[in-house]
Amino acid sequence: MVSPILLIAVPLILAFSVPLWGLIHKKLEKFVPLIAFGFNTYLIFRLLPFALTERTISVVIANIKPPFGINLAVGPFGLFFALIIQLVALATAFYLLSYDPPEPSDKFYMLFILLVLGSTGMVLTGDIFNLFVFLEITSISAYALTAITKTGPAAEAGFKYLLLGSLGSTLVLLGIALIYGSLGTLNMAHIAHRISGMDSRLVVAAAILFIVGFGVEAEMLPLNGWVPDAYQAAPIPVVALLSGAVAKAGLYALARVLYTLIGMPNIIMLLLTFGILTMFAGELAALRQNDIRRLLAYSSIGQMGMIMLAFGAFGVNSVFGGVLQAFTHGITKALLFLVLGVMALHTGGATDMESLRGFGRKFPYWSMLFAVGVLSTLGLPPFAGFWSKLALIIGVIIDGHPTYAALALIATFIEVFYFARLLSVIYSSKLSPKLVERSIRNTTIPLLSATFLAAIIIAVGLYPNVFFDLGDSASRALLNRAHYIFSIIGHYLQSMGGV
Amino acid sequence: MTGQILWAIFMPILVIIIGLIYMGLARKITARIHNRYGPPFYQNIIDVIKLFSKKDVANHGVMFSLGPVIAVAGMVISLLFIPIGNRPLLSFNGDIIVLLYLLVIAPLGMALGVGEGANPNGAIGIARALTLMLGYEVVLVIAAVAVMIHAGSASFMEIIRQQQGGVAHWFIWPLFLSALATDIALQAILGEKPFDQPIAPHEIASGPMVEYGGKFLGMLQIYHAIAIIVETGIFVNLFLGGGSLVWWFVKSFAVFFVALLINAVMPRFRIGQAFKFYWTYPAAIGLVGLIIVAIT
Amino acid sequence: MNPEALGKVIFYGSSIALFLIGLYIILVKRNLIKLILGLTFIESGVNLFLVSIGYVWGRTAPILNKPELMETPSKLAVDPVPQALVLTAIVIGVAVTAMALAIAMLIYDKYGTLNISKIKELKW
Amino acid sequence: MNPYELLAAVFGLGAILTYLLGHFDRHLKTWLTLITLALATYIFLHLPNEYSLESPSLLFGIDKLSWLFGILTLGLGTIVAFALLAYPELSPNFYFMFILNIGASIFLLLSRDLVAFFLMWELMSWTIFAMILGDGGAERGRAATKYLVWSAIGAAFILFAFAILAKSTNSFEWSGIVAGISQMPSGWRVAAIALLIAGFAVKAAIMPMHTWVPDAYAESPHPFTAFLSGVLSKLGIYGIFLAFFVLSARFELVNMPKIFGTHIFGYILAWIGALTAFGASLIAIKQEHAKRLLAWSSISQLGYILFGFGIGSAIGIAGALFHAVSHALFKTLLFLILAGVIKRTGTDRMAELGGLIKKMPLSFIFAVVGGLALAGIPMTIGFPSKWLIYEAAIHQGFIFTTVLIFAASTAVFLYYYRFVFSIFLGELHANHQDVKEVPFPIWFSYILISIPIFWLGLFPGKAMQIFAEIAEQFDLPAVTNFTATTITTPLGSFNALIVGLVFFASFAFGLLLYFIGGRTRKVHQYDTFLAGEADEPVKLHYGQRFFYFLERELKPLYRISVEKIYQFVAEFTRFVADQVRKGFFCGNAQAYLYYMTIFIVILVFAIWRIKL
Repeated sequence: MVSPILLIAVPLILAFSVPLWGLIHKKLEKFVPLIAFGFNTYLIFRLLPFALTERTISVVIANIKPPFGINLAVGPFGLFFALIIQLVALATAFYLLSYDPPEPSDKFYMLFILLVLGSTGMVLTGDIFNLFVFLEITSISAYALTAITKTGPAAEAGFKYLLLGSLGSTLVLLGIALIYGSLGTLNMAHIAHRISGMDSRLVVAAAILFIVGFGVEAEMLPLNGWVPDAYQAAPIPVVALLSGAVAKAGLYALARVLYTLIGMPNIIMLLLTFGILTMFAGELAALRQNDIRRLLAYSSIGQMGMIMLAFGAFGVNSVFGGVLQAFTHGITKALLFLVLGVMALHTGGATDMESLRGFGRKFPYWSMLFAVGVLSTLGLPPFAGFWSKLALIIGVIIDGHPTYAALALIATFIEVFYFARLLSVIYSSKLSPKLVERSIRNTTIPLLSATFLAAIIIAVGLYPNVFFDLGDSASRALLNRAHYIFSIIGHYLQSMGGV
Repeated sequence: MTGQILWAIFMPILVIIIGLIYMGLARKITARIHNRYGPPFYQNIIDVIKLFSKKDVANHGVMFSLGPVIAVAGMVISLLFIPIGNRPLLSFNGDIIVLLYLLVIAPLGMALGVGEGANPNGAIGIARALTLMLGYEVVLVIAAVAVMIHAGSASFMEIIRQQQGGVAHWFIWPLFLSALATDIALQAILGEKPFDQPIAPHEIASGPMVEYGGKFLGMLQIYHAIAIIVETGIFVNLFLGGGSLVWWFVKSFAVFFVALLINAVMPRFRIGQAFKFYWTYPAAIGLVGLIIVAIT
Repeated sequence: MNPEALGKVIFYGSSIALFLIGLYIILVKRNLIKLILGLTFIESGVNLFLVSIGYVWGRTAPILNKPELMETPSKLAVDPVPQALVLTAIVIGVAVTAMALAIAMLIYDKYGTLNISKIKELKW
Repeated sequence: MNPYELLAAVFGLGAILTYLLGHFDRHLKTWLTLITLALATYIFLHLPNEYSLESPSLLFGIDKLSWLFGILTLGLGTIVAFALLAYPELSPNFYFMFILNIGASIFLLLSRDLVAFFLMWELMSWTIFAMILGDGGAERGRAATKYLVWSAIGAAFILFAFAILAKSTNSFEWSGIVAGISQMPSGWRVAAIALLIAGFAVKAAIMPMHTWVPDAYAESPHPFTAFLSGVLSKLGIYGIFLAFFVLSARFELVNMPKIFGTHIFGYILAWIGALTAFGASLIAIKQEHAKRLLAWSSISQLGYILFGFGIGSAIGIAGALFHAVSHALFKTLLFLILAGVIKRTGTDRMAELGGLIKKMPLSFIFAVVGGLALAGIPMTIGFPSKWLIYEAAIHQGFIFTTVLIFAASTAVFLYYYRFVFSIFLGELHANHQDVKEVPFPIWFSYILISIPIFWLGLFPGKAMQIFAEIAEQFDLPAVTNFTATTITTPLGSFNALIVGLVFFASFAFGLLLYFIGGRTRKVHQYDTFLAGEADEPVKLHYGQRFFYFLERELKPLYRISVEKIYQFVAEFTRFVADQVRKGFFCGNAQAYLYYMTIFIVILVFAIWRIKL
């Protein structure tokens, strides 16, 4: 088996080598993310067969076995999220080839790689403090990337994001402090093993701090004020990553912490309520939104709420639906944003509905890609979104929460409404005067990258088997807490004499 | 079998003649009520012969000429499905509901013909007729459903059979309200005042008939003659127990006579009022009758 | 009250105080710089808390420069992990603060104000 | 290769090839569509009984009911596709969606488990959206949006019910659900069936889920509207049949109170159906656009079918299925005729048409044929189906609903006459002096549809045989007392062939009278009798507000509108949406910090509340 450490190490080295590449030739810089993520994707695909086995292995760093030292806990659940992040990152990195990066470009690419690296680290680490460090790597690069265009709105969005994000991660640190203070360990499996012996008030306090801290990244309801602003002001590739990587990593952390570390069903089920509220807030806010970027941001909030709902139902069926939905949402939103980026090239940067009216008449292939994304988001076949939404709703009902499933379905009516309106605007026969015949840049590369994402969506929609298997083992792995503990620190527990 | 076929050929001619005589009598009776002298009772037969012998009739097109043909054909086929004087011809092959639908063929054919005539008066007449139809058909159906439920059958022969054995067995007694409602509906079906809005000579120049002259008008007269017999005949069969040939026509004329009396003394409703009238009072009467039947 | 408990009270008390001061600042003050200061306060509070968890009264720093320490470190030295954590956290905090200040400068450049309630170009 | 896979491959490849090659030649795409459909029909007729796909585990199979609806879909789909030969201007996208839509419909009918059913249902639903959206005017966008939202609502109901069924019976296969449903708690069972029916009612255009229909029909591509109304609405009916008879009738909804021998569930359905039929036909009367008129007429006729299902007796089921078939045929025909008229004149506003009988006699003849079937005149397929429903209703004692249904079918005459008069009769509009007859593909498709309309109208027994087999297959009561031409019910009997023959005899009698009379003289259309009011011919087409006096009287009824409730809900949602958007995402970063603080407090309280 290839070592999963390379997933973090190689991009890290490449990230800081970007300026060196730039010294050789300025144009070489933009290939670095592609190399890094291409390599990572290759690694992930090498690791995928392993993800189907439901086993979690610990990858020991510096030869100190867990629970001591720092380790990676590579399990099906983490790998599934790593897969989402890598696919989005790869498509986005490819998209970057024809993208004019904001200056300084070397910093842009470096931060870009660091962002993906941080989120990959978050989903692979087995150490809670490392989780915090990777969270900070992710979020600091995200703040910087949001504000990197140095315009007023970008700075504003970056600052909002920073304010909420850094406060959130400080709370995470506080939670870690509480746990370490009581248990004296930072290894997640070890914490999970011993948490039942901890003062339950402190556990609850830690749980609250984690929910709030990771909730910021996972776009949970009252903590998501930054989302629409950041999505609106950040450069398009960054936005694709915000929804495809950062939000997913935050969600992973939330699920991992609540399911594996805390493991209290009542606290997990709070996610049902927050999920529904997040969903309604996102969909309602999107209903009357005219700027498509903001609209997609709100829709992203809604979708994340739906996934949270699935994670809150605390059952293997609903979590199965949740991870599938996380996958399709990541890929689909990335596709939508990448296509939207190209659309904006044809309107001089405007992304409001009126400027894009009739885009479909002039650019049928681009709008087809966009429509694929929209239809997949709406959960329509033969796209990936159909299977995930179906699995999610049925899963939540089978796991005993029909009321929440009904509420989620009601929220999707709103979603259908604004997306249908969006499609009818894009396919309108009236043309917006802002539309230009040819974009200022060649769009072949974005086209390939968007086609890549759309192809994933359609392929998964037509042939969902592998997807189901991956989601199945991922959801089982998440719920099988004892197995996780045993596979990481089993040898240690055996040596201590108690299992 | 041969007898039936002969009767099938002879009966429509008989009915046409009797119907025309009914129309002549109607003119006479109305005139007497109005204190006029009136034409002789055979006047309408003469009129039809006259109309058929007219040369050079204005023709607006194929559908225009087919209209009266279908009208007559539709009425004849309805006639064949009604047992007249205990002589069922085709009644075994269709029941009341079939008849209700066969009855529509004639007006529909005529309406299509009138349409091609392209005279707005004709179209308005048809629109009025259809509106009126929406009004009275509901009443008629309420009554007919009551009869069908009471008799447990939709077949005319079965309904007549159950009414055999004297006046006391007639359905008009147990189903008095339904019979009353049907009779009110009959006023419009026959096109008598106060429900003659589709014709309304003073407003829309005889409405549907406005473009038709000569033999077309003659055919429409024949159509009307058969219609009177068919429509009163339905009432006779449903409520008055059918009867032998002579009795059947006597009963049918009695029904027609009642309609004539009302016609002679009434002005004309506005079409909207007529429609509203049917959907309120007769419908209510019929519904009460229907509920009584359904409960008992 | 023995000095150990008193020490804990002082450490925990001041970390909570720092946290609450920071919270007060970020909720009440409008100036971006002050908000950043508030964030720093909160961070310092959390860091202090983290460090005080690992501190054991009367023990020495976990630097193994003396023979007796080498033999039984767990008896004489404080827990080294929180200190390592705090070091990392402080570095991260510095990075965040630097980033925040940079963005605040940018905002002042573009908007001409540091009042957070006036920086609302992106909304709805 | 398994025939099922082959069928899927034919549809898939057909759609893609049509899309790709459709860009090269204007007519190629239609021919490719026709070839695809012909191949599909051939395979469909030779399908084996069962087929299961391993993973995703989907189960398919064919039975008599799917066969019936499948034949309708493929047959009418092919006919509509043939008419499409006259519409080379439609984009390849449309053809792509059209083939996909038919494919999804066929596999929907073939599906034997919930996932496959829902998959095909959704595919079928959104391809309709794509076709309505089509070339995208503002109105089309609005109609398509409305359609998609309603379709999502329906799909949500269906999905929810499916999930409940799957959870309770632990099976995703129809057979497993049918076997396990009797063990379900009765509350959930009734809820699931009610939800399913409500969900399917959206596609079947049953009130109060009908509001998308007039808009969607009015805005969809004209030949496609025929398919949408004729066939796709029947898929909703198919779903209702499954939900109501296959799932619920098996255990007779055991403990439900009965009214007139029908359990209350059926009684409610019958009332909904009757009110739909009645209300929609009254609304159809006052439409000014022919497409909307036919759309409301469709809603009304679909109400009949639901009414028949609600009666639930052998005659009722047979009548409802018969009416599904006959409505599919005649409404496809009428919409195709309208499509031809719009193609030649460019409008469906009835006041602007008129007198087209002179220019398009063939269209007129078939409009009459379709109208006769719509009105239910004997000799056409429309009569036996309606007749069976009436007989069933009276026999079961559904007295009030019967009256409503009769009123609805009387209203058919009103709006049908208005349709045919305003378009084909009356005066020819000056703009339409040079209008030509519709092109060959369109009028040939009229003929193709008219054949079964008359054939089954004269020999209803042929269809009754199929319905009896369907009833037998699902253990439902079946009508067995019929021959090829005669149907007998406890109330009465009806011999279709005799009626037809006698009509021709009577018609001969009428013609005889015609020939007895003198010669006729062809006159110009303006040569009309105007009571001396005008010196020269007045051009006047009585086309607008045809039944205005009736509308005036019906105003109190028209005021009852479920749409008002929906509009209120929409307004309210918009209001809340704005509040959320402007109130919550207010743009002030400090407010977000407040939210976070409050959130922590709420969390503390929430966790305090729940017992750990």
